[in-house]
Amino acid sequence: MVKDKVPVYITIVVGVFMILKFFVQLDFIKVVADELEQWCLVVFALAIILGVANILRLNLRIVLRREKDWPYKLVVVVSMGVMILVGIADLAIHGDISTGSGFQYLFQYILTPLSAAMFALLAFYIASAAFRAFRARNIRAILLLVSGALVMIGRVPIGASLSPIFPRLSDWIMTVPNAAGQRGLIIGAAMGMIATGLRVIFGIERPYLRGE
Amino acid sequence: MQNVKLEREMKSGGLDKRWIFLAVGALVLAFLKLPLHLSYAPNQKTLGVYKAIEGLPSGSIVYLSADYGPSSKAELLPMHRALVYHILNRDLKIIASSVWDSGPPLIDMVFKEVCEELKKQGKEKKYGIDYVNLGYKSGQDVAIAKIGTSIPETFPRDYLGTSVNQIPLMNGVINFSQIGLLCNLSVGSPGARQWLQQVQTRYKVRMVAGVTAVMAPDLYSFYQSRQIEGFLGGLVGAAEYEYLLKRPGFAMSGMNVQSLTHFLILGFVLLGNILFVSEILRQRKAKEMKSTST
Amino acid sequence: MEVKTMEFLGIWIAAFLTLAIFSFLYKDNPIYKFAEHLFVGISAGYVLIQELTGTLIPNLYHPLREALLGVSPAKMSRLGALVLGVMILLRFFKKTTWISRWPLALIIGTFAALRMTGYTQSDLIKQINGTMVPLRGQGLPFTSWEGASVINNLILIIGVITVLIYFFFSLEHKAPLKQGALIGTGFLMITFGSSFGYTVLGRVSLLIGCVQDLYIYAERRYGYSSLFCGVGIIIYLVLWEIRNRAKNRTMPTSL
Amino acid sequence: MSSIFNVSHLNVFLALFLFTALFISFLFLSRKGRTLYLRRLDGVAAIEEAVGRATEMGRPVLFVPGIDNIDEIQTLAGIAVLSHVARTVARFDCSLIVPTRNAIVLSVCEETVKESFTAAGRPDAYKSDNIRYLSDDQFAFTAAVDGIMLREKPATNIYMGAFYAEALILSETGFASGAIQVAGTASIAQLPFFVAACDYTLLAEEFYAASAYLSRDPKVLSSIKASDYFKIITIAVIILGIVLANLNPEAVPLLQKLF
Repeated sequence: MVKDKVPVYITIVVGVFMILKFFVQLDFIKVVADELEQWCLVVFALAIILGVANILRLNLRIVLRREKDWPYKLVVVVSMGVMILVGIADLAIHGDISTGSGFQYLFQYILTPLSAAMFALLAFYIASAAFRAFRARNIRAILLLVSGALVMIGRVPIGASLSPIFPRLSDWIMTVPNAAGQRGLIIGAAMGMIATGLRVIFGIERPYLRGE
Repeated sequence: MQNVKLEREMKSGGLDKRWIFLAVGALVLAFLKLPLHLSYAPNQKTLGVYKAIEGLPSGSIVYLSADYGPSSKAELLPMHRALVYHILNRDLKIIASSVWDSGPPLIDMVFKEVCEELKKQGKEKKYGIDYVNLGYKSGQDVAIAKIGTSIPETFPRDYLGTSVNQIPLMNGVINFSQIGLLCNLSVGSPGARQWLQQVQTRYKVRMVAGVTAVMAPDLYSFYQSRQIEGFLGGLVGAAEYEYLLKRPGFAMSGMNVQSLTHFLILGFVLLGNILFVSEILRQRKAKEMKSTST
Repeated sequence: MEVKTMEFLGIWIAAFLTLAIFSFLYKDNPIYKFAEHLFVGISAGYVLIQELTGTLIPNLYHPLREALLGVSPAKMSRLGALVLGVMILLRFFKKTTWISRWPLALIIGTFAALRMTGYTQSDLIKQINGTMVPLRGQGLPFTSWEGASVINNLILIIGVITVLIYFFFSLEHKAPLKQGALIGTGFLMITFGSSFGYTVLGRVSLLIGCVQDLYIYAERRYGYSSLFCGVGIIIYLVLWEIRNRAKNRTMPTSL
Repeated sequence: MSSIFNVSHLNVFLALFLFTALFISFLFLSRKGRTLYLRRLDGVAAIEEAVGRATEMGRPVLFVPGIDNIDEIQTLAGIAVLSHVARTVARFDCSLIVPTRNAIVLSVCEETVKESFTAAGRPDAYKSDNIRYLSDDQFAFTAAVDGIMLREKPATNIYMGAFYAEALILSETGFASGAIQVAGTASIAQLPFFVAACDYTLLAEEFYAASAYLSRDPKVLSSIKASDYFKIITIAVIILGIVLANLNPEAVPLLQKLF
């Protein structure tokens, strides 16, 4: 009962209440809903911290048991610890983690280049996929590749330098057929979202009961 | 041992991928500084952003939500800089925040750079009066909806920990009725779509956006339905905006090699398909030969 | 002067880490693995501090403090957030995981409601409304590259409707549904094509951004950092390969 | 009245009300024993065919349930397809490799595959080694899946779930290795890569419908039917709006007000 019924009731009550807030203008509803939203922000933040704690636990276990690749896991644990300590020290000394702090320094010179480079790898992968996988194997794929190529040429300044027709054509593709297709997908996805929302609020879909 | 075997297979499956990697890397490295003068034709979407900011009465407040992180800084940082420059240079004010944890340091960085640039031009901008960084808020869609109902309740304190009651710029700002324009920079979810859903449509706020190229095709439909007045799509959008501001930056300087790399990739697609078709033809021929011989 | 030294050091670290990630393009290697794990650790620590300063201190700690000090007693209601917050932290232990379902139910209920109303208003009604475009009228050109025109509006309407027909599952696709769905597929493919073109654009830009940074790092004032780091990493990879080959040779072939 | 009810949101209320009504009526119909019909999807048939090919070649089937967590609806939809695939695999006596990126997804996949094998009468054929946790890191996971494709040479690769930037890397390696590939995802930005490199792709809503069709859960089916009929209403409203707008151009601002 407490384990699986109560959460379902909470979802239903909160869900209906938040929908009511959208339609009904009553001070009482607004005040309560506002406070509930604040609670959500806090719970959300703590849930993310929970995720961090799990990463720590997972890696620490591997280090302690000296499992495969443990020195790397040690890197995770140590760097996480350093980042947290620096952040807390900044808060204690400066009262913030803004410009000029050690936290900002680590963000700027370690986190930034690492994540930027990690995503830059995609440029290489897309090039190799272009050569090895983008095949005009049927009419669908031909249509896809041709419109993709037109957008690729027309959307960069060299297209405009070659001929004014390229930017116009690519822009037409984007604003007319692309917008139409996107809109079909957007409307469809909205219906999917409403359906999922209904299943959640009716207590049919209960994702929070998983992950025992 | 397995590795050696694996490599052999990688090679036997046609060209070793790494030659392609090398070609791309070499092209970008070699031609980044290529002095090529290309012509720009900013499209209506880019112009829409420019006009929206130009049209605001002096002293209006722009709400800038920088919902991105360093992973996409290559695309969004140039437009972030250009937009902040444009807004502050026009004597408008900025309230900035982020629903991505990696946003606030980038907001700080851009404010610092742009303010130095403006100072050199004789325009001094002050924190708390002309601009403010409210920092990060967790909660994704909920945070955005909450910002819609009340900005000071969502952000009782700014990124520096100062209570918003003590910040002159935040004086009298309660919700989006006091905001002239919502400007969103985003890479995904939560981002422009969520701002449209929770704030723009609900409170009928004027909105523009700067998004990564991957997100851009999505927004055309919202542009057509006039929910969004304009948007910058990817590095090209940023370059067009720099061109409009006559303030060349990283985006414009990257455009030459961007164009060249597109042609390289198109070349790869073409070559791959030529090989593909010839392989099909060869197989068909082989089959015909077989069937005639039997 | 000290700041300068710190900046110099920072640039060297950034140059090394950028190239360390790129070394993955050759193959998975210890330098890449180090950088990758550093990334995981630093970003986890980073997130924790941002949650703390961004949400927990201003939206939980300060309101509760004000309530306790009697400045604004109404904020005592924030205790509820604290209780739910503790409940969600109990997810960390296997035995108490079920307790975390309560706060999760709150989040899921709120999200479902916000998304339902938000999607309906912005992605459904506004989009349907945007499709009700005129096909005649003063000032509406017959054709145009950009903006509304008779042809463009007609294409928009046909596109939206046929894509919706394509995603209609309750009836077998027979004429005229079949033709409608076929046109819908065409629109979808052009849409995916544009998305494809834009994705290429975006990914290439990401690389250009990194290379621009590397060029800056390679400047004289930063001691040509990216050049030295690049050469260093290449030398390391060569030595690493040689050692690996030697190891492989000494291994019995039956492996 | 108007002060209590937010009149400017009346249209949202009507839309949600209508959708809910449709949903409840289909739930009701299915409770009464009416079977809810969905048309055949070619992509689903393609899955069966692809598994058959792997059997003929005596090589395994690779199934990637996306890379997102269990709370993502696409992951759940992917796992629903997995249970069907696992049953087919068990029947054909073929082997099935499922790489996962997340510990919870791993345990759910294990349960799902085990159940399907048992349901097909082949509990002995279930190998827990083949349901694998590879890495939490996106690119490390991708590299490991690439390794599986090159080393264990699956004849069929099935991608069903939420995918991000790794989609193109996976489908490229799979294509180069010569496997038959079937994909299904609602991650729109990744669909172009799947369409270009896979033999069959379930696009966006098709993917959800396929999983609902396979899971045959009447509650999920009802919601699909509800959105299907809502689509008809949408199309009708659009056409009506266009007709009105063209008969009387002055009606356009009025329509815009209404919506």
